[in-house]
Amino acid sequence: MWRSPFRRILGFSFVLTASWATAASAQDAASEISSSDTAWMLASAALVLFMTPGLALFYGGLVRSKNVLSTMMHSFGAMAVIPIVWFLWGYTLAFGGDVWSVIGNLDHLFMRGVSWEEPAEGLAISQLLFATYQGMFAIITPALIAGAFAERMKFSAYMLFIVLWSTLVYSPVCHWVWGGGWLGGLEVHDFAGGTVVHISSGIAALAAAIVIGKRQGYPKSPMMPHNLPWCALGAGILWFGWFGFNGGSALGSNGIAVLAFTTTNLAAATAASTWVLVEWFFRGRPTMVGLATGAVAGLVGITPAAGFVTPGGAIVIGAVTSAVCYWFVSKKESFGYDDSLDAFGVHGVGGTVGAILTGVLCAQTLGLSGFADGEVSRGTLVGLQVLGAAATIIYSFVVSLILLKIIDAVIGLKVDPDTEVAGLDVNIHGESGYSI
Amino acid sequence: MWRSPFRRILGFSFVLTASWATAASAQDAASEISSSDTAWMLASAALVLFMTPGLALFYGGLVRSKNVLSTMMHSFGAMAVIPIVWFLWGYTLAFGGDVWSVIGNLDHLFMRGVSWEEPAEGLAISQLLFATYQGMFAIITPALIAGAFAERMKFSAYMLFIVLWSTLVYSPVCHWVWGGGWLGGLEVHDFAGGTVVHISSGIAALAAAIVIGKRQGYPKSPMMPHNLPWCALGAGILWFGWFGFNGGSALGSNGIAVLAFTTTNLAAATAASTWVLVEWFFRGRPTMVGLATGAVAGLVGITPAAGFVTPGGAIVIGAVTSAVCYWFVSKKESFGYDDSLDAFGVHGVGGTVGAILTGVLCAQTLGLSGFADGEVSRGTLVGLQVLGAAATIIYSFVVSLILLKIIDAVIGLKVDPDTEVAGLDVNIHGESGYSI
Amino acid sequence: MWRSPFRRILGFSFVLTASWATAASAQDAASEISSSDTAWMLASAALVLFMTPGLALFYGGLVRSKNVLSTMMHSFGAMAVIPIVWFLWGYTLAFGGDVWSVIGNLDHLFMRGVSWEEPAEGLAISQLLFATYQGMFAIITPALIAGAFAERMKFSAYMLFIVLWSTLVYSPVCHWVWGGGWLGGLEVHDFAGGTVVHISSGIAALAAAIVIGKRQGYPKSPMMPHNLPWCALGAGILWFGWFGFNGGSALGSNGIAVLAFTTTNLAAATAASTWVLVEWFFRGRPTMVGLATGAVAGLVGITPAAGFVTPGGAIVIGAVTSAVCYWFVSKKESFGYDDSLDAFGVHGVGGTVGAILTGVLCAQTLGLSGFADGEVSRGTLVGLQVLGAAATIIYSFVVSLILLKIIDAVIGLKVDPDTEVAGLDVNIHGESGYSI
Amino acid sequence: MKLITAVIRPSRLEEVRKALEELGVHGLTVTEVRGHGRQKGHTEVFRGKEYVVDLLPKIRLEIALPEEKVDQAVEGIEKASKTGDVGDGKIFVVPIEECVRIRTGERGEEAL
Amino acid sequence: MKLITAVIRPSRLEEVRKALEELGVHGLTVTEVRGHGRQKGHTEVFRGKEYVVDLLPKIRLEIALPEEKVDQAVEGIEKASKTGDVGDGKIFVVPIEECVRIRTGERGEEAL
Amino acid sequence: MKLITAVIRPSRLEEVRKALEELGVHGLTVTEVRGHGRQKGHTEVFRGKEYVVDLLPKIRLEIALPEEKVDQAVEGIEKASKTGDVGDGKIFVVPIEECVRIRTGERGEEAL
Ligand SMILES: Nc1ncnc2c1ncn2[C@@H]1O[C@H](COP(=O)(O)OP(=O)(O)O)[C@@H](O)[C@H]1O
Ligand SMILES: Nc1ncnc2c1ncn2[C@@H]1O[C@H](COP(=O)(O)OP(=O)(O)O)[C@@H](O)[C@H]1O
Ligand SMILES: Nc1ncnc2c1ncn2[C@@H]1O[C@H](COP(=O)(O)OP(=O)(O)O)[C@@H](O)[C@H]1O
Repeated sequence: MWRSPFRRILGFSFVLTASWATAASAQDAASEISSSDTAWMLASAALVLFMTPGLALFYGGLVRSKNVLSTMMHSFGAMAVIPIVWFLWGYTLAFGGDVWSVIGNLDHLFMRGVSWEEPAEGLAISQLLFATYQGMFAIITPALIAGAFAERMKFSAYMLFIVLWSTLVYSPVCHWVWGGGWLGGLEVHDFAGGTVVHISSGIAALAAAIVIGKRQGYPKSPMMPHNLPWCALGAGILWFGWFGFNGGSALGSNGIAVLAFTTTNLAAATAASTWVLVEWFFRGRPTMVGLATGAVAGLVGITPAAGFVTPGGAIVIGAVTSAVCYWFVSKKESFGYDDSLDAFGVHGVGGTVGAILTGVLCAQTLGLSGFADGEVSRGTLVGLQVLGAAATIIYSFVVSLILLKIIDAVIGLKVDPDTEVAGLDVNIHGESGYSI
Repeated sequence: MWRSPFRRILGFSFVLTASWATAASAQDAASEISSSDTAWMLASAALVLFMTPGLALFYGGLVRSKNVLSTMMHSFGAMAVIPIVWFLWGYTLAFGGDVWSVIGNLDHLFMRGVSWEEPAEGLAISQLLFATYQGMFAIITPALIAGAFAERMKFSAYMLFIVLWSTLVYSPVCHWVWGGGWLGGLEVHDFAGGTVVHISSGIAALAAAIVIGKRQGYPKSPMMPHNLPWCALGAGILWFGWFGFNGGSALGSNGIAVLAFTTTNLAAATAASTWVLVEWFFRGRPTMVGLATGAVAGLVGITPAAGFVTPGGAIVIGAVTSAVCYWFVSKKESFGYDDSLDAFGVHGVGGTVGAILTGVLCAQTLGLSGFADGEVSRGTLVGLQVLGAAATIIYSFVVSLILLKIIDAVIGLKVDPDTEVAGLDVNIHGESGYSI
Repeated sequence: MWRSPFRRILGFSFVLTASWATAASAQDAASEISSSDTAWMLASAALVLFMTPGLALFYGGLVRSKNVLSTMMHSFGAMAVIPIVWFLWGYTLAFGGDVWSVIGNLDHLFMRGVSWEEPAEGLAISQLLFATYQGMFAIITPALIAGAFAERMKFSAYMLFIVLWSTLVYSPVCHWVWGGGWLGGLEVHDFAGGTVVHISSGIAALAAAIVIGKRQGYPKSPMMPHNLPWCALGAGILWFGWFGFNGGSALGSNGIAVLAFTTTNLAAATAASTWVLVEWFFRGRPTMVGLATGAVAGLVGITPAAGFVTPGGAIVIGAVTSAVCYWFVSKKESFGYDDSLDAFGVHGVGGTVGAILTGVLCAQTLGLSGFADGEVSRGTLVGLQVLGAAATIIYSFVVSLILLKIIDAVIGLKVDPDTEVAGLDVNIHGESGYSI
Repeated sequence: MKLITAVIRPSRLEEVRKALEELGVHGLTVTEVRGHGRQKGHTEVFRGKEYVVDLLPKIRLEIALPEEKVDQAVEGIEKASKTGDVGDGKIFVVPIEECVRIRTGERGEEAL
Repeated sequence: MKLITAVIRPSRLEEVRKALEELGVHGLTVTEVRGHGRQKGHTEVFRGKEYVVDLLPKIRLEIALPEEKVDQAVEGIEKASKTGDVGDGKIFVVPIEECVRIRTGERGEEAL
Repeated sequence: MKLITAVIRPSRLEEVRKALEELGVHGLTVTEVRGHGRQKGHTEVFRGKEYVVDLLPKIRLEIALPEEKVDQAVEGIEKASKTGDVGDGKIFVVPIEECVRIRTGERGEEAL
C-alpha cells in the first residue's frame, strides 16, 4: 500500500518520540475521516490545480508573442489529459499495492476500490480525496518539462510524450518515494515532491533540450520575453498555489501543514530577494524576471523540505537554491543546449539542491526529520538524499531520453523550420495570441 | 423552507440505505454548526465569487479589443449589483418559505432572520453562510448570459435586465429546484446548478441573441478574439473556482464534496480533451479556444451531476457534453442568430445535456441518486430530468423574451451603429482597454 | 502579549453577554488547537498573500506601459522582502510582550518561541499560524503605499523605505491596535486593519506624494492607464483575497468569520455600484476603472468594521466610503500633490471613513461591538474610533515624512528626469513590459 | 510608378480591399496609425476627470502601382471608404523611382 | 504639396502638435515606430544575460502640407522636438503629386 | 537624397540590419505592418469555423540615404532578406527633397 511522507514520519515518531504527536490530527490509528482535514485538503487540491494555469502564464509570458499559445497549450494540455491518465492507470501505478518496491500493482485501475467514504490508510481523509489531490501533482509535473522545448516542439509529440512520461516516469518515481517503494522505504525525505516532481521533470527537461536541439538563432539572436506582466502574474499564482502544494502535503489541517505553509512563504521570499540582489550586484539591474524566477526557484528548493525544517532553515534553503540556480542559469549558454525557459536550470538544479539541503537542515531535535536527534548521523541523512536524487536523476534521464528518441523517430519532435519562424501558434494551432 | 440537494439525498438515504451515511458530517439531526463545514464553505464561497472575474477574462479575451471593457463590465457589473439584489429580495424569493411551490415568501426580505449563529435547516453551516454562498451563484448566472449579446448591448439596458432577470427568473427557478419548490419536490436532480444556473442563463442567452439581433458584419466578417491568453486564464480561473461551485454544493466538508470535486475535475479534463480531438480531426488544428471552451462545456455538463455520479460517469458526461456543444457551436451560423460568445451554445446546450445525463448516469447502487437501486426506473429518473430542463427552458425563454422586449421598447437594447463600429468601450464607458 | 480583535470581543462578551458565544469555536478557555479553525486560517493566509499580486496588476494596469514593471515590482518587492523582516524582527515588535503599551519586546526575535504546536493565546490556532497569517498583512501594507509614487520612485529607495517603514510604522501601529498596545486597550475597534493597514499606508502615501513631488507633465498631460483588463483582474483578485483578509480576521472558522465574509462582499458590491452611479451621473459614463476603484474603496471601508456590523450596515459603509472617495479623488488635482494611483485617496480617505463608520454602525444589540447595548454611548464609540484614526494618521504621517526625507538625503527618492521620460522599466530594471 | 498612401477608417478596411481586388490590385501594406484632423476626438474619463483623446485609430494603406492604374485605384478607395462623415481620411499620391521584388530581383513595374 | 515625415521622441509629441496647431496645421497621422541611428541603445537583462536593444521607440508623424507652409512647419517641428541630445530624430520632405479628401472628393490643396 | 522603403519578413530584420551596417548605413526606422500580395494567407480556426487571415506580419523599413549609396543599399537589403519563397517583400525608392537632423538643425545630406 502507499505511504505518505506524513505517515512515514508518524510511523517513526510512534516508536521514537511522541513529543510533537499532539499536533497531528491524523494520528489516531482508528483513523476516521476528519471533516476539517477534508476541508483543508479540498482547498489544497484546488490550489494545486490552479498552479498549472499559473505555469501557463509564467512560461507564456517568457516566450515570443508568436508562440504564446503553443506554450500555454503545454500547461493546458496537461490539464486536459493527465487527469484521465491518472484516473485510468496513473494512480494505481503510483499508489497501488507495491510490486518489488518499484511500482504499484493494478488494484486501482480505473480508480477501482478508491472510496470516498473510507479513510486512506493512516490518514483522516478519504482515499478518493488522497487520489484526487495526488492527481493534481501529476498534472503539473509534465507541464514543467515544457519549458525546455518551448517554441519548437510539435503539439502532437508533446501530448504523446507527457502521456508516456507520466506513466513511465512520474508514476514509478512517485511510487518509489511515496507509494511504498524503495526510496520511501529507505527514509529518503521528500515532503512535497522535490524529487518526485521537480527533479524528475527538471531532468526530463534536460534530456528534452538535448534531443530536440536549439531554436533557430539561439543563442545569437536575443529572444526576449514578450509579456512580463503575464510572467509576474504566473509567478504570483504559482506562489499562491504552492501553499496547497506544500501545505497540503501534510495531508491534513495540522501543525505540519502550518509549518510547511510558513517555510514555503519564507523560502519563496528569500529566494526572490536573493536572485534580485545577486543580479543587481552582477548586472546592475534588479529585474522582474529575476524576482519571479528566484521565487519559483525558492519554492522548488523548499518543496522537499517544507515540513521537515524550521523557518530559519527555509531561509537558508531559499537563499542557497536561488543563488545556485542563478549561477547555473546565467551560465547555461556555455553548456551548449537550449533549455528555453530554464526548466532544467530551475526545477532540475533547484530540486536537487533542495533535496540535498533537506538532509542538511531537517530538524532532528524537533522530531521533524522522523529521527530522534542523534539516532542517525547528519551524514546518513544527507547521503540518503543524495541517493534519492541520484536515482531519480538517472532513471528520469534515461527513460525520458528513450521516450523522446522513439517519439522523434516515429512522428518527429520538432516543428519544421518555417513553422518555427512563423510561430507555432498560427501554424500548429491555427490561432494568433493577439489581434486587434 | 428551502431544501438543499444534499439534504434531499440525505432524507432519502435515511429511509432507504444508510451505507454511505458516515461520510456525511452534516447528518446529525441535532444539526449544530460545524466549524469544519464552515471552513470549506467559506473557501467555496470565495472560489465561486472568483469565477466571475474569471468569466470577465474568458469573455473579454474573445471579443475585439475595442469591446474588451464593455464585455468585462458585464461580469463586473453583476458583481456590483447582484449582491445587493440578493440581500434585499433575491434570497427570500428563492429560499423564503414556500408559496404554492413556485416562489419564496418575503420572510427574509433584507435578509431579516438569517442568522449567523443558527444552522440552516438540516445543515451544519449557519443560515447566513448558506445565503452568502448561494448569493455567489446569483452573481455569476446573469453574467453568463452576457456572452450572447457582447459587443452591442447598452450597458444601462444590461444592468436593468440583470436586476429584473435575477428577480423574475433566477430566484423562482432556484426556488423550484432548491428552495422547496415543485421541481425539487419531484426529485429532479440538480446538484450544483445545471438547471438553475446553466439552463436558465443559456436559454436567456438565446432569447437575447434573437431579440437584440446580429452584430454588424456578422457572420461575413471574421471577428477574431483579440487576446487568447486572457481567454485561457479566464478558463483556468473558472476551472479553479468551479471546485467551490460543485464541491461546495455538498454544503459541507464531506464525502460528497470530495466526490463532486473529483467528478468536476475529470469532466473538465475529458471535455477539454474531447473538444481538442474533435476539432483536430475535423479542422486539422488543436486550438486554445477549443481547449478552453471544451473545459467550460464539461464543467457545465458535470454541474447537475457532480455529487450524483461516479468518476467514470463524469468522464462520460465530459466527453458527451463537449462533443454535442462542439457540434452545435460549429453549426450555429446556420441557425441565423448571433450568439457572440456561445452563451447558449455552451451553457444552454451543455446544461441541458448535463441535466439529462444526470438522470442517465446517477449512481443508484451507491445511493447517490437518492433512490435505492430498482426503486425507481432509470426511465423515470431521466424523465424527471427532461421535465426539469423543459420547465426551465420554457419559463426562462418566455420571461427573458418579455423582459428584453419591454426593455427594448423603453430604453432600447442595442447601441447605435456608430458606437458599435467605434467600439463600446470608448463610446459607452469613456475608456480604452489598452493605451501606450 | 498580543491580543486579537476577536479575543478582545470575547473577553468582553464573557462578562457582558454570552448570547452569541456558541458561534465562537475559539472560546474554550482550555484552548486546544482546532483543526477546522486551522483549515480556514491556512486558506485565509493564502488568500491574503494572493492579494499582493492582485495589487500589482491593479496598480500596474493603471500606469503607462513604460512603467508597468517598475510598478509591479513595488508589490512583488514587498513579497520578497517583508516576510524576512517579519520573521526577523517585525513580528516580535508587533506581537511580542507589550512594552509601555507602544511596542512589542524582542521575545520573538527570529520567531523564537513561536510554536506550531501550541495555540496562540485565547485562540484555537497555533502561534505560528497566527504569526504567518499576520505576516501576510505586513506584506501588502507597504505595497499599498506605492500607488502614491508610482512612475517616479527609485527602486532602491523604495526597498529601503518599506523595510524601515514596516519596522517603524507598521509594527508599532499593529501593536497599538492588536498586539496589546494602547489603542486596543482603549477598545478602539479595528476588525481587520482599517487603521493598521489602510490608514497607516494611506497616510504614508500622502507623505510620500508630497515629499517626492509630481510626475513630469502632471497634471497637464493626461496619463492614461495602459491596460485596464489588468486593472480589472487585479480588482477581482483583491476582492477574492479580501475574504481571507476580513473573513480570516475572525481568526477561526466561526460565525464571526461568516459575518465578516458577508459584510465584505456586500460593501464591495455597494461601493462599486455607488462609484459607477456617481460618475455616470456626473460624467455621463460608467467606467471600469470606476467600478474597480469603487470596489476597492468599499473593501477598505468595511475592513475595520467587517465583524462588528450587520450586512445592512455594510451596505451603508460601502456606499458612503465610495462616495467620499469619489469626491476626494476627483478633486485631488486642486490639492496640488500627485498621488499617482490614489493610494491616499482610496486607502487613507477610505480607511478613515471606514474607521469612523465602524463606531457609528457597530452592532451593540447583537453584542458585536463588544459592548452591551447602552453600556457605552454611541458617541463614545465614535470618539474612540476618531481617536484611533487620528493617532495613526499623526504617527504614520510624521514618521513616514522623516523616513522619506532621510532616504531622499542619503540616496535620493526620485529617478532622474531622463529615466522618468524613458520609463523606469528600461532604465532601472533593464526590461520592457512588452515586446513582440 | 506611384505610391498611394491612404489613411482610412479601420472599419472600412475590408471594403477597400475588396474594391482594390476588383481592380486587380492585390499588393498592399497596412499600418495601424492614429490620426488627427477635423474630426473631433472623444473624451475619456479617468477617476472622475475627463481627458480629450484626439488621436483616433486609423488604418494607413500603402499601395505601389503602375501609373495607369492610379486613377482607378484612387477612385476605388474613395468610394469604398467614404461614409460622408468627418474623419473619412485622405489619399496621397507620391512618385516612386524604383521598385524591387525581393524574391526575384525584378525591377520596375514588373516588380509591383 | 509636400509630405513631411518626422521621426521624433515619443515624449515630444505633444509639444510638436501644439507647435503645429499654432501654425494652423491640424491634420496629421501618427505611427509608433522604432528607430536606430547614432543614439546608443540600452541593454536589457534576461536571466543573468545582457542584450543590447538598439531599436528605440520613436514617433513618426506624417503631415501633408501646401508648399508654402512647409518651411514654417519644419521649423516648428524642429524647435518643439529638439532636446539637443542624440536621438532627437529626423525630418524628411517628399513631394506629393495628388491629394484627395475622401469625405468630399476634393483634390489638391483644398483636400489637405 | 532618397528614401528607401522596404517591406520584409520579420525574421530577416536582423540580417538586413547587419547588411546595412556593413555598408555604413546606420540610420533607419522600423514599423510593424501587415501586408498582402501573392503570398497566401493562413487559416485560423475559431470554434469550429475557419477564417482566412491574409494580412501577414511584415516589417517596414525606412532608410534615408544619399543618392550614391542607394544602389548598394537596395542590393544589400535584397540579398539579406531574400529567401526565394513568395512573401519576401518589396523595396521602393522615393526622392527626398529635404532632410533635417533635429538635434543640430543640419540640412541635406549631412543630416542623414
Ligand atoms: N494634412 C494631413 N496630413 C496627414 N494626414 C492627415 C492630414 N489631414 C488629415 N489626415 C489624416 O486623415 C484623417 C482624417 O482627417 P479629418 O480631417 O479628421 O477628416 P476628413 O478627411 O473627413 O476631413 C486624420 O485622422 C489623419 O490621420
Ligand atoms: N537615415 C535614416 N533613415 C531613416 N530614419 C532615420 C535615419 N537616421 C535616423 N533615423 C531616425 O531618427 C532617429 C534618431 O536618429 P539618431 O541618429 O539616433 O539621432 P540624431 O538624429 O539626434 O542624430 C532614429 O531612431 C531613427 O528612427
Ligand atoms: N503593390 C504593393 N504595394 C505595397 N506593398 C506591397 C505591394 N505588393 C506587395 N507588397 C508588400 O510586400 C509583401 C510581400 O509581397 P508578396 O506579393 O506576398 O510576395 P513577393 O514580393 O515575394 O511576390 C506584401 O505582404 C506586402 O506587404
